[in-house]
This record gives sequence, C-alpha cells and structure tokens, in this order.
Amino acid sequence: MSLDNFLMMRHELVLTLAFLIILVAEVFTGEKKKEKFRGFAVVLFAVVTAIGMLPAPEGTLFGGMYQAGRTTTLMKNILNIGTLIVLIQSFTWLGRPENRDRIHEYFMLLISTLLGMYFMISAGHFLMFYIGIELATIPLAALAAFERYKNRSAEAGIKLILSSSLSSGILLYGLSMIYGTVGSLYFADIAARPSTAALTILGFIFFFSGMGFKMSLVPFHLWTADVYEGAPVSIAAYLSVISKGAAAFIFIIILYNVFPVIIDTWQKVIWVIAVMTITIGNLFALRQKNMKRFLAFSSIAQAGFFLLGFIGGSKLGMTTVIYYALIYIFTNLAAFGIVSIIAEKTGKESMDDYDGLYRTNPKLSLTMMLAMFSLAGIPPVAGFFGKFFLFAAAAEKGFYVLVAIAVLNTIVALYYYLLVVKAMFINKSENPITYFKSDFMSKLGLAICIAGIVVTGFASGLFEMIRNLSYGI
Amino acid sequence: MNILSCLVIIPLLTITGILLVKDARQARVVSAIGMGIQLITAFIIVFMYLSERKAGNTDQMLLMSSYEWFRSLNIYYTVGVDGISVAMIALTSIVVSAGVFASWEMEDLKKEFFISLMLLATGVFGFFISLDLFTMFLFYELAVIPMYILIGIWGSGPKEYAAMKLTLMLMGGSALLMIGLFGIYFNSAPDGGELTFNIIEISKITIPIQAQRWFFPLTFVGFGVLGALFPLHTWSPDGHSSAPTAVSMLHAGVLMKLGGYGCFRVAMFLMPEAANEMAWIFIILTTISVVYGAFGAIVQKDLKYINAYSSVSHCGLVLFAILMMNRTAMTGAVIQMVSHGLMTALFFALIGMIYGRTHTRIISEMGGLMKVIPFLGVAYVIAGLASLGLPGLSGFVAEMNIFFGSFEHPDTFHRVATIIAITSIVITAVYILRVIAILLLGPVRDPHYSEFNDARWYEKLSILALLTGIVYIGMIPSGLSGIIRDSIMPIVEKLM
Amino acid sequence: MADFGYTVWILIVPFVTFIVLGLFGMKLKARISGLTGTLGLAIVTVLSYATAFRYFLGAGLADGIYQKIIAFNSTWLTLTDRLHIDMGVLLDPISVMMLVVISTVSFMVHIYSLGYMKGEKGFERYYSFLSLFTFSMMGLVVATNIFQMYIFWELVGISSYLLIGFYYSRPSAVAASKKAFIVTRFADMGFLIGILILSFTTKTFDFVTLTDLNGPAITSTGGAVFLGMSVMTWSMILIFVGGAGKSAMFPLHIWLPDAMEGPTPVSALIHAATMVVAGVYLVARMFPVYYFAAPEALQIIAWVGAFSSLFAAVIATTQTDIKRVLAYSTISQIGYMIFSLGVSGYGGPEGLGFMASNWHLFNHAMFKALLFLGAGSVIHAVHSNYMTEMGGLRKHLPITNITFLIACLTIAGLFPLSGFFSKDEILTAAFHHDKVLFAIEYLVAGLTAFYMFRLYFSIFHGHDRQYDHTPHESPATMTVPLIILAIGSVFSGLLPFNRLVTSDGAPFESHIEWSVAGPSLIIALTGIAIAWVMYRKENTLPDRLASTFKHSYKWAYNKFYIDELYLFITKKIIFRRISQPVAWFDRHIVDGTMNGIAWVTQTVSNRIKGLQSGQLQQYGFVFVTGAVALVLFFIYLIK
Amino acid sequence: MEVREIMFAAFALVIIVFSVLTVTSRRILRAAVSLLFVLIATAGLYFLLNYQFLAAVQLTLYAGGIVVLIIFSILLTSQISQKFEPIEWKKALFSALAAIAGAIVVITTILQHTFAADTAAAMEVNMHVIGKSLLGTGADGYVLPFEVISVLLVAAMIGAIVIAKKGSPFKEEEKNK
Amino acid sequence: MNSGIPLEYYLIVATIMFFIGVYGFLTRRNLITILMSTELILNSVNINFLAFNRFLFPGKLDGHFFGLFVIAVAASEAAVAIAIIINIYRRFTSINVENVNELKY
Repeated sequence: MSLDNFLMMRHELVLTLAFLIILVAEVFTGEKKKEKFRGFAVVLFAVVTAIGMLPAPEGTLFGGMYQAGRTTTLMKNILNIGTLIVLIQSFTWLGRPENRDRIHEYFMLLISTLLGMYFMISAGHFLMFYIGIELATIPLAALAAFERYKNRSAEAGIKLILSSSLSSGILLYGLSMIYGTVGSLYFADIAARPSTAALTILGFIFFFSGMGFKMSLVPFHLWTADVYEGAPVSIAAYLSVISKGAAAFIFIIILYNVFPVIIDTWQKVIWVIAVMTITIGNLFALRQKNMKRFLAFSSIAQAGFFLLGFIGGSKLGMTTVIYYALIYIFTNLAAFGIVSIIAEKTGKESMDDYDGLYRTNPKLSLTMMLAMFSLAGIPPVAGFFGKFFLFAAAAEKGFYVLVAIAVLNTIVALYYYLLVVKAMFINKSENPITYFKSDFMSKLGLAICIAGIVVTGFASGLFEMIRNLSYGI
Repeated sequence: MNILSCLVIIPLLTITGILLVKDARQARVVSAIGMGIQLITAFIIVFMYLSERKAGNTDQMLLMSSYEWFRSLNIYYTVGVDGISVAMIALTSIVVSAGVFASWEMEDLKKEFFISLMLLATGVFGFFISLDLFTMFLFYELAVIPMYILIGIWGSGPKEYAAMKLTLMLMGGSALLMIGLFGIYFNSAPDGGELTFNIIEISKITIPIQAQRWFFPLTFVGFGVLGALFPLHTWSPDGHSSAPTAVSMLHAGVLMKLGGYGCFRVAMFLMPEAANEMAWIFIILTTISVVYGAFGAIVQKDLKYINAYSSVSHCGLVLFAILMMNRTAMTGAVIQMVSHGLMTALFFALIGMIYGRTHTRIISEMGGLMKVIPFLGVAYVIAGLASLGLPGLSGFVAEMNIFFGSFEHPDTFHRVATIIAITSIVITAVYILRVIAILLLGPVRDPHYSEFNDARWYEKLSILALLTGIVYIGMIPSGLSGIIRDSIMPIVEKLM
Repeated sequence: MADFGYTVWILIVPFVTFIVLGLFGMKLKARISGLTGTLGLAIVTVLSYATAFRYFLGAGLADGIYQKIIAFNSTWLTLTDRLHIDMGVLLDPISVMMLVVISTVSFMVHIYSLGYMKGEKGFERYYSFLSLFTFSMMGLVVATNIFQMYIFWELVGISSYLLIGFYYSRPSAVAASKKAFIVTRFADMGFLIGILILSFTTKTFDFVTLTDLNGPAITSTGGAVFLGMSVMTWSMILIFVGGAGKSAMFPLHIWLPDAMEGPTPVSALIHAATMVVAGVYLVARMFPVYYFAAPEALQIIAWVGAFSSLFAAVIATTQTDIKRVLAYSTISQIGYMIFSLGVSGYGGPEGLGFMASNWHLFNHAMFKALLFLGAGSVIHAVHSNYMTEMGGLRKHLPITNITFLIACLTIAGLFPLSGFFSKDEILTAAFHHDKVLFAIEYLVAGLTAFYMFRLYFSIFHGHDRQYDHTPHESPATMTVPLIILAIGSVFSGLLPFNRLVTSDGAPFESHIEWSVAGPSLIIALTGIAIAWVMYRKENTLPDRLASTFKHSYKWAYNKFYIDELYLFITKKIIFRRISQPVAWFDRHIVDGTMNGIAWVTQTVSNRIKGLQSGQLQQYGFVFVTGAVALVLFFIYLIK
Repeated sequence: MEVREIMFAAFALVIIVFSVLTVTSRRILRAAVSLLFVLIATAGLYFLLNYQFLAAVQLTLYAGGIVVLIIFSILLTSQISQKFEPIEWKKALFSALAAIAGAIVVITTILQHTFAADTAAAMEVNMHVIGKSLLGTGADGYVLPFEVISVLLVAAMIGAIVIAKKGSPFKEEEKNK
Repeated sequence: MNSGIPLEYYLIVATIMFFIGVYGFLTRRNLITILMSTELILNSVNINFLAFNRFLFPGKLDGHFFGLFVIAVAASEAAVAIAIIINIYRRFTSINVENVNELKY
C-alpha cells in the first residue's frame, strides 16, 4: 500500500488509531484521572475531525471492496462534525459518578460505531456494507443499555439489538437473493449486470426493509421511540442524527449507484414509504409529552422528508439529502443538547416541565426555539433551506403529489414544534425550571449548533460545495 | 449597496440595537428611531422611484439589483420596485412606525416584543422588494412566523388557540404556495435552458398551460389564505381579536396585503392563461367574501371581531378586483390594499387604545366615549367613514376604481358579480354606523369614564401618521393612482 | 364667453372654513368660530349672487339660449381609459339658480344659528359641519359630471348625518342620524349602479355630453332589454332611486321625519331647502336623458312624486310635532316638484313642468326655510316641539307670527304670493299630461292648506298654555333672517322663471291659466277655512273627527306603519335571518371545518397509539408483515 | 436415490423439525438443544455443498460457541425445569399467518425465477485458497472485512463488558428507578 | 457434482427455516429464545449464500465468505445481546419480553 492508499483511508485509519489510543489509555489511566480523560478524548476526536478535512485522493482499494470519493469524504466529514458535537454534549453526563468508571468504554464504543458507518459508506461490496452496518449497530445497543442502573436503558438496549438482528436477518436474506440473481456482491458488478427479475426486486425490498430499520422508516420504525426514550440522551441524539444520517448516506449511494436499473420500482416503494413515514411520524409526535420521545417521532417524520430527496434519483436529490443531513445534525443536536442539559440539571424530560422556561432560562429557550423552527422549516434558519431544496428535488422529477402530502404534513409538524415553543414562551408555570448556569462544554456544543443552524442556510457556498462533491461516490 | 436592501437591513440593525440596550424602556426608543429611519428610507425610495420614472425610465422594475445566491439552482437575491411595490413599501413603513408608537406602553417583555415586531417588518419589507420567488417565499414565511410569538405571548383572550390557528392556516397556505412555486420554477424553461425563480424572466416565457392549470390555483389559494379568501379566512377573526394592538395593525394592515400582492404579482402575472380560465371560480368565492364578511360583521359584539370581518370583506374586494383583470380594477385593488392597510391599522390602533382605557372590547359594554375621549372618537369616526367609502377618504377612491373597472368587463357574469359586491357598501355603512352609535355616541355609560385621558402624544403620533395617509389618498388620489396604473400595465397586458 | 373662474372660490371658501373650524375650532372662542363660519358664507353668498347676476344678465346667454358654461374643470382621478372623474364648476340656469338658493338659505341659517345655538356645547363643531355641508352642496350643484355629483352627494349625506346627530348624547338623535345615513346610502347604491350602467353604455360621466341631444346617451338605442325595459331606462331608474332617497320620496322617505332630531336651523337648511331637493335637481340635471332615452322612467317619476305628495300630506294632517308636520309637508312639496318634472316635456312651452318644478323649488326653499326657522323660533321660546303644548303665541312672538303666517299663505298658494305661481304652473303642466295625476295634486293642494293652517292656528291662536316662563321674541339674529326670507317668499313669485330656467335654456312665454288656478285657489281657501273651524279656537271637533275615522286616523297618525315595516326588514330579516346565520355559519361551519380537521388529526393520533405498544414482538410483527406486504404489493399487485 | 439426496433429505428434515421445536418447545433447554441440532444439520448441508471449512466453522463457532453461550445464559437467568406458559392463541395465529404468508410469497417468487448459472469453472475450496482469499488485498480478497470484523469483535466484547461490569464507586440501589 | 438436488430445494429449506425463525421471534416470550430464533434466521441466510455460491457462481467465493462473516457477526451480536439480557434479568428479575415494556406509546 502506498501513502496514497493510506491517505484514501485516512478517516478509518485515524479513527482506528484513536480507538487504539483510548484502549491503551484505559489500561494506563488510574481511577482518578479517568474523569479528566473526557477532555482528552474530545480533543482527540477534534483532531480526527480535522484530519478528515484534509484533501485526499480518490479511488478504490482492496479490489473494489473499499471505495473513497469526494462524496464519501464529505459524508464522513459531516458525520465527524456531528459526532464531535455529540461527544461535547455528552461531556457533562459522562462526569456523573456512575459513569466515571466507563468513560473509556463509552468513547471506544462510540468510535467503533462511527468506524462501522465509515466502512458502510465506503463499502464497495455488500459484505463490507454488512459488516459496517453491524459494527455501527451492535456497540450502539451496548451504548443504549449503557446506564446499567436504569430499567429503561436496558430495555432500550434489548429492543435495539433484537430488532436490529431481525432486521439484519431480513436484510441479509434480501442480499442473498440479490446475490443469487445477479451473481456478485460488488457494487460495481451489480450495477453492471442489470436484473429486473421479481426475485431481485424481492431481494431489494428485503434489503430496503433493513435500511428502513436503520433510518427508522415506517413500518420499520417502531423501535425508534422506545430506544430514544430509554437510551442516554447523547446516545439518542447520536442515533437520531449520526446513525440515521449515515444510513441515509449509504442508502442513497446504493440506490443511485447500485440499483439504477430498478429505479421505477424503488421510486414507487419510496413514494409509499415516504408518505407513511411522514404521516405516521407526525401523528405520533403530535401527542408526545416526553421530550426525547417527541424528538424521536419528529426524527421519524424527518426521515420521511429525507426520502423526498431520494426519490428523484438526481444530482439535486443527493445534494439536498447531504445538505439536509448536515442541517439536520445541527438542528437535532441542538434540540437534544438542550433536552440533555435540562435532564442533567433537573432530571425533567416532560414538555410540561418546560412551561415558562423562557422566563428563567432565556438563552436555552431561544436555542430550542431556533432548533424547533429549523426542524419545522421556518426561515431564516437552515431548516427552511433544507426542506425547500428537498421538496424541490422531488418536484423536479414531477412528484408533486408527494410534495403536496409532505408540505401538508409540515403543517402538522409545525403544530407540534410550536407546542414546544408555546410551552417555553407562552405557558406560565407554577414551578418553572429554575435558572441554572450551564458548563462550558454544554455551551460550546450548543454554540456550534446555533452557528450551524444560522449559517448553513444562508451560506450558499456550502450548498454549492456539496453539490460539486455529490453524485457518484 | 442598493437602497432597497436597506429596508431589510434597517430592521435587522434595529434588532441588534434592541439587543444591545440594557433597559427595556430604551428598546422602544431604539425601535422608534429605527422605524423612523425606515420611514425616511421608504420615502427616499418613493422619490427615487418617481424621479427615475420622470427621467423616462420605462423598465418594469426600477432600482434593481441582483446578487447571486444559490448558483446551481439559479437562485438570486434580486430586488427591484415598481409603482405597486413602492406604494406597499410606503404603506408598510407608515403602519410599522405607527405600530411602534401604538405599543409604546407595552408591559411585559418589551424587548422581545419589539424584536419580534422588527422581524415581522423585515419579512414584510423583504417580500415587497423581492423579485425572486425564492427570496419572496422566504420573506413571506419570515413574516408569518413571528405572529405566533407575538399573539401567543402578548395577546389576549384565547390567544394560544388563535395564535396556533392563525399560524397553521397561514403556513398551510404557504405550503400550497410552495408547491405552486415549484411548479413555476420547474416549468420556467419549457424550451430548455436554465430554470429560474426570477419573476421578470419567467414573465417573458409562457408556462405550459397544463402546468398552469395545476399551479395557478395552488399559488392563488396559497396567497389567498393570507388575503382572507373565503372559506379560508377563519384565522382572521380569531387571530385579530387575540393579537396585541400593534400586531393586529401590522397583520391586518400589511400582512394581509402580502396575499393580494402575491396573487397578482405571482399567480396571475406568471400564469395568465390559467388565470383567465379559472378566474370565475375565484370571483364567486371573493364575491361571497365581500358580502359575507360584511354581513358577518353586523352582528358581532367584539370590536376586533367587527373589524376582522370587515377586513375579510375589504380584502375580498382586493382579490375580487384583481381577478377582474383589467387596468382599472387592478389599480383599484392596489389602492384598496393601501387604503385598507391604513384604515384597518388605524382601527386596530384605536381599538387597542380604547381597550387600554375601558378594558373591554364588547361594544354593548361601552357608550358615549366621544364625550370623554374626543380625539380617539373623531379618529374612529374618520376611520369608519373611510371604511364605508366616503369620498375624500381613501376607501372611496379604491372602491370606485374597483367597481368601475369590474363593470367594464364585457362579460355579464362579471358585471352581476360587481353589482353584488356593490351591495357591500350599504352593509358596511350599517355595521360601521352601528358601532359608532353604540360605542361613541349616546350618553356616557360609566361615570368612571371621566377619568380617562384622551390620546397621549405617542398615540396621537400613531393615529396622525395613519390619518394623513388616508386623507391624502382620498383627497389627491391621482398621484398614487397614476403610479399604480402605469405599473399595472405590464401585468394587465400579460393577462389580456 | 365670460370668465367664471372665480366660481371655484364658492367651493374653496367653505371648505377652508370647514378645515379651520374642524381642526382649530376647539381652541377658538365659540363666538369667533361662529362669526368665522358666517363670514365665510357671506363671501360665498356674494360670489353666488355675483355669478347669478352676471350669468342671467347676459354672460350666460348666447344666441338667445342660456349656455352650459364650464367655468373650471380638472381631472381628479382617471378611472378607465375613457372614464375619468373631473372636478369642476358647471354653470347653467339650474345650477346658478341653486347657487342662489343655497347661499341665501345657508347664509340666513348661519346668521340665525348665531342666536339659536348660542351657548350650545360644540358650537364650533356645528359651524364646521355647516361649512362642510355648504361646501358639499355647492359642489353637488356645480358638478360638471355625474360622478362629481355622486361624490358630493355622498358628502352631503355625511354632513347631514353629522348634523342630525349633532346632539350625539341623545340616543334618539343618534338613531335618527344613523337611519338617515343608511337609508340614503341604500338609495345611493342605486345611484352608483345607475352611474355604472350609464357610464358603461355611454362611456362618459360628463353632463354636457350626456345631455347633448346628439350625445351618446340620447342617441343610443338603449342597449339590451332587461325585464321589458332598456338598459338605459334601468340605469335612469336606478339613478332616480338615488334622487328619491335624498329627496325622501316614498318609500325611502322614512328618514326625513326622524331627521328633525337635528337642530332646527339644520332642518331648515338641509332637510327643507337644499339637500332634500337634490333629487329634484338630479332629475332636472339629467332631464333630457330621461325625456328622450328613458320615458318610462319619467313616467315612474311622475307617479312616485304624485303619490309621495299625497301620502305625506295625509300624514301631515295628523302629526302633532310641529317639525314633523313641516317634514311631511316638505316631502309633499318635493313630491310636487318631482311630479312636475315627471309630467314635463322638453323644449319651449312643452317644458313647462320643468320650469315650474325649478320655480317651485326656489319658492319652496324660501318659504320652507322660513317655516322651519319660524318653528325654531317658536321652539326656542317654548322649549317644546309639540303643538299640543302651544297656543296663543301670537302675542308673545309678533314677528315670528307674521312671518310664519306669510309662509303658510305662500305654501297654501294664495295669490299673489310666490307659491301660487309655481303651483299653478305645475298644475297646468299636469293638466295637460294626465288627468288622474292632476286630480291627485288638486287634492294635495287642499290638504296642504289645511294642515298648514292647522299648524298655524294651533301655535299662534287659541289660548296660552302653561309655559315654564313667559315666551318672548327671539333676538335679532333670528328675526332678521325671518324677515328677509319672508320678503323672499312673497316676491320670488315675480321672478321670470320662464325666461331664465327652462328645459332647453331658451326662454318661452307662459301665463297664468286661470281655469286651473282659480279652482286651486278655491280649494286652498277651503282648506284654510276648515282649519279655521277646527283649530282657530279650542273645540272638540278634531277629536270627534278622529274618533269617527278611527282606523284611517290611526293609520295616518302612525305614518301608515312604514317605519315598522322597515324595522321588520332590518331587524327581523337582515339581522336575524341573514347576519346572525352568516355569523353562525362562519363560526360553526367554516371555522368548524378547520377545527374539525385539527380534531380529526388529534383523534387519529390518539387512536393509533396502540401501534406503539412497547411490545418488541409486535414491532417485529409489523416489521415482517410490512416487508411482506411491500413485496406482495410491488411484485404482484402493481408491476 | 443417491446417497447425497438421502443425506440432503435427512438434513432438511432435521433442520425443519428441530427448527420448529426450537421455536415451540416449552422447555427452554430443549429448545436450545434443538437449536444445536439445527445448527449441526446446517453444517451437514455445508458438507454436502462441499464447503468443509465453513462446516467446520459452523460446528465450532456456532454449535460450539454460540449455543454454549446461550445455554450458559439460560442457566444464569432461567429455571430449567420451568415450562413456559402456552402462547396466546391470537398471537400465535397471527404470527403463524404472517410467517406462512411470507414463506409462500418468497417461495413462489423463488420458484418462478430461472437461475442463470455462471459459466466459470468451479473453484477448489481448500484451506490454501481460503487463506489466500481471506488475506488477499486485491479483487476477491477479504482482508479488509477480516480486519474490520476483528474491530467488531473487540467492540462487542467491550460492549458486553460495559454492561455486565459491576459499578465500583457507586451504589446500585440509589439509582435504581 | 450437485446433479441430484436442485438449487431450489436448498432455497426452500432455507426459506422455511427463515420463516420459522421469524415465527419464533414473533411468538417466543423468553428473550433468550427470541435470540435463538434470530440465530435460525441468520443460519437460513447462510444456506442461501452457500447454495447460490455453489450452484450458480462457483468461480468465486463471495457467498462462502459472506457466510463466514455472518457467523462471526452473529457471534458478536449474541454476545452483546446476552450481556444485555443478563442485565435485564437483573433489573426486571424476568426475561419475559412482555414484561419489558416500560417504554411505549
């Protein structure tokens, strides 16, 4: 392997290195220093993120098993940024006494899932894809069950891992059928040997179900809310943005690059699934009181919006999906960040507890409002641009009915996002959450998110950059 | 930098200013200064516009400038004005300034109130100067959303319900609109070439008629919701009655005009063939709006409800006139927008001030106010007279343009609709005089009324600003009407 | 042609007075503001008279015909490509005559009010409104086009509204003003639609063009036929509806008696002499169009006028509020004028009715203003409106008594007072036109004499009532106008109207036709005689008569229940049957639909919560069935 | 009937019968043992397909490793003698319906498909080839997944430890909500 | 070499096994038996891969290696799942899946 090859794989290699450093560090750090290790790990990850930004060659490695291109690099960088924010946000939570002895493990598990996502995105072969997806899931289940002392955390863990094994079973079955009808598991080969046989489509649909599970599309979404609610907030955030984002990325790559032949079929499938996902997600989100659960259903609906970018099969579609994912990372992490801060300080997670928050904690409330507006697609924050372009991508190919259903759903969505705003700004409370000061890391995390929410929309350069980097690999 | 962009930047700077000041009481001063500058800018723009025209510039849009934004989607930040936008800008700046003064004594969360108000202003100004559908849509939504906060926090009555309903219905409208915009955008280059959001560019091509048939109604209804198109007007009574004074003023005075403005600037201008085909449906709806709103207003008990229904009627007239598709009627529509904007803002300002004193808006609980607060009383009467279309005040000019323009239509259907619409002037007189009689005239109802102060200086300022506009247009209409008539020409030509 | 540009000032001066008094009146002393208003009006009067003299004495004459002179015109607002609203001054015989009438009466009223309104709160407001009225009325009569007329028509309406409601803390005044405005507004809607149709057909608003015998209005075939009449006829009928509203013709008369709630000088000015004759003026202004293009409309006009005059006269015989008697009398007299136009022909002696109508208008303005001001003087003295509370006032109010008597004689049409001449011409015109109408008008002439003297005797004769304080004669500011007007009503019959104000501008010869005038004089005297018997001295005759014709009396006393009918229509039909259902519909059906959508969404959301049961296996079930269903759907159902 | 066919039939029968037993047996240990049989029979099928290496892996890792793991956990968490309560009939019915419907749909689709065999010569699957492929970096080389799976295994281990690890400085009961 | 037994037979056996596994997943109460059901599912997939590899594409070893890695993944998945199940047992004192439903709606 030449240096170029190393550079091509730098995301994975650097991350593996980080993984090893933490593993070694665990052995050598004493009990008391473990707490301080948090900072080191965050800095370490920041370095990883920075290295990821370096320019690098493109191409395939391992005989097509691994492929790296502008798009995948961009995707990984986006995921890096998101993960960095998650790590920053989990800082305080990790400092809790019951978590102190497992700080290293936390980082290792998280990093290994991220590594899985990288391999998933860079896969050139379904085996790599499969291993990547499992690597991205199994440690996550452990992380979901991370809070050993909580029933709910354990429940979240078991629900995640069992659902995921069912889904990966179905996905694998689908892959086996694709293998059987096409004869290869290399992406390039499958694209080169078109097959529109019924069995291929069956395989595709089973594969789709598995991806639907990862992206939490209806009807494969039912685990989502339970796991988000039970898991630690930072893990829920991670699941909702990074894991989902990565799944969306690889899914769109596979759809565009591996299955262009059966585009007619998958457009129909996506049409149906998108409508169901958006609608059901919204209908459930409507009545949620627990903030984490609320965000879970909202993220289901958001996943449905992602599909609008998928459906066109165009360059614009891929661009907008990536762009929206970036926006969505900032937005949703801001929301989860606030939920996490408040849960950390007061243990309150219900929307009713947020009544009158603005009067006691105006900055938090404003951030939350920005996040809600961005999720709802209200200008001038980034969500508006993201949604507009997503819808444009679907409309470009004439899916106006789908766009119509989606935009009408945004009204329902707006309703429940406004409920949060209403709770914070309008409702009055007998005993509101009292004023508290957040620590530096929480503030930093939110500041990054706010900057992202405000800037990503207006910065057309970013969109253009993504557009130039998108499509293909 | 283009002077038009100042209209967007000044409110934003004002927000920054408000954030910087410590004392909440200073916030109002900052906003007043900001909006004062805004007012001046608006009038500078009016003069610049007029002098350009006088110098013989015959372009449809003047003071144009364009900045590339999203290159690959061909989205530009393009601004420019014609006579219509200039009129709307002037209206908006007057109403916003008046609104700031009308909310001088805001009690709770003053800073936040003014920030939201400025945000709303940003959206409205941005909307009127935009020539790019994307930015236009952006500003449109930007203008709607602060309403939620404004009504929700500072409103009265069932404010949460009203705020939610208003926001959802308006955003529902904008959702339809969005589809319409996509339809326009993706059909903006039927012969190949680059897609565009630019209104001027799109107006030069013909969108395929099949597409128009789909997207015209979507766009029209989308904007129509904001213009209180029957039966999608129901946000208006609840929303207006719950909103705080300045917000009602801005909303009824300016925001509802976004609907009418959009209807012809986008829906009809860009899709004239479908507009011609489908106008009859909307003419029926708007005719119903006009009469229905007026009848609805007669039996209301709450001052704000009366005015809200009256707005339904008057805004219905705007849409009605737009659909008549001739120069006179459309000119009338624009004048009606300006006129209604001023007088309804005045109404809401007065209602707010009266409410501030009597703490009720139920007309039957008040009486004889003319004796105790003559300034407000007289202003109310004048606003009422403007509303019922008295010559010499703005409403008359607008209505006459509308009626005569509509009646010009060679088709009997249009003329019958016109005559039905005309009946509204009598009904309007009935409810306006009913209110005046109960509220202002008659014996003083409550001895406590003698403790009331007549209008304070800031209230007077607010009222006079609006009154001046009403009287000016009513007395010397030819200036405004001339500007609008010239600018409406390209649109009408397209529709012919 | 002579320059009449200065006539613009007739409009500008009162307008300026209005603005000044309206904005700064509060800060002025009451007296100063009154004087300012009066001064303004003095200027207007001088200008009007100067114009009249110049016009009639030659400046307006060309080729032996009085010309229509556009003294001033400028475009105020462009409507369509061909229609534009102008503001200007049109001088022709009728407008010049109206200038004289208005300025005279208005000036008298201004002076009179200085005394009558003294000490009233809102004195400056009163004068400001008076100026507004004068401005509007002047603008109306000098209008160069029908749209300008409409504009000022509305303004007159609003000044009437403001003046009727001058005592705005009195609920009855408020109600009356509201009623007046809404009823006339309703009529104005007809006017507006009429203008719409007219302008649509003729493409012009301009009076000169409209009344041009070769113009589009008259030469047009009248357009499409609708319900048996041409569009042109319909438009003229609708325009007349506007006129009927302002002139209080049946059935739109109901506002006028109530309008007496306003201060009495206002009643004299607006509701007797000037504004209420706007309808007459309108028909006169459009007369050629009516005559040539819409003869059916003219026929309707004649009947409406005749009926109103009879109807009002009957009611007037039963009323006890002296101002109401005068109000009904006004309706009756305007009915005369309208009727007279309806029976008139065009050109030369044919246009006798036209001339008579205008003459009567002129005379009526004088004596009716006099009557009202006299009544005001009486009310001022006894602080009551009811003739049952008056009696024997001739000793206390000598000047009022005499002037009032002159006015009564004039309105009864006794030779050689002015009323005699104009009424005689009207009857002559009617005689040549239609015998039935003629008979009605004869009857009305008798009734008029009767109720006027009923009024006169009840007030000034009989014996004294219990007055709070001894009535005394009004101050000079009030009596001087009475005297001036009395002189006017005596002598205005001598004016050569047949030379000045004719249908086509050309003078013609006319003379008193004694075969008509003689009987009418006898009828009038009979009326007076009956009144003498019944009311000269207190007796039981009126009561016995009333009880004999109990039902008819009751109906007439209650004004034939027209008010109640209106009340029924407005309260029961518009409020209860239209507005309330509309409001209900809006809240419950339209809004209910919106709320319903929200409700359905919420309910569905609640119903499907079971899907998320927390049971892992159920999730799996949904997962698997979902996948299988997709396969089934996409492979086997849609290919 | 050839031996192969008999063997196949036997293995298939074992697989299906014991699969059914695995999911229906009301005694948990019996279910586990049935699973063991299924796994062994599957290995038999691999033998039939000439994939001896994989059969060996199946036997050691799956039958040996996983099943033992499962049995251990059974011992840790359940009372072996205890019989499960019978399944609610509704649940069983609907699940069975779903499974049967799924099976029918899939099998129908499979049977409708005509599989096109590759013309390439069969590859000898011996340890040499497997080793080379597994560590090959070129086309058809599997070193990358091999490396990644090691990360997965480490991560899974860490995950299992994290959950099972006893918290030292912290009292469990306090946080147990 | 495989003349006797058609490919479809393998596939059918695998499919039946797959859906038996699914049935088990949907009906079993005990978490461990659910886990066992998933093992059935994964196994059936392996049979598919290997059968395809052998019958249709014997020139390469795609299916073979896929099966190999699936086994490894299944093992790690089982490890984590069992760890969580044990934790569940500690927390809920039961590993009945129907009791593990604190999170719902």
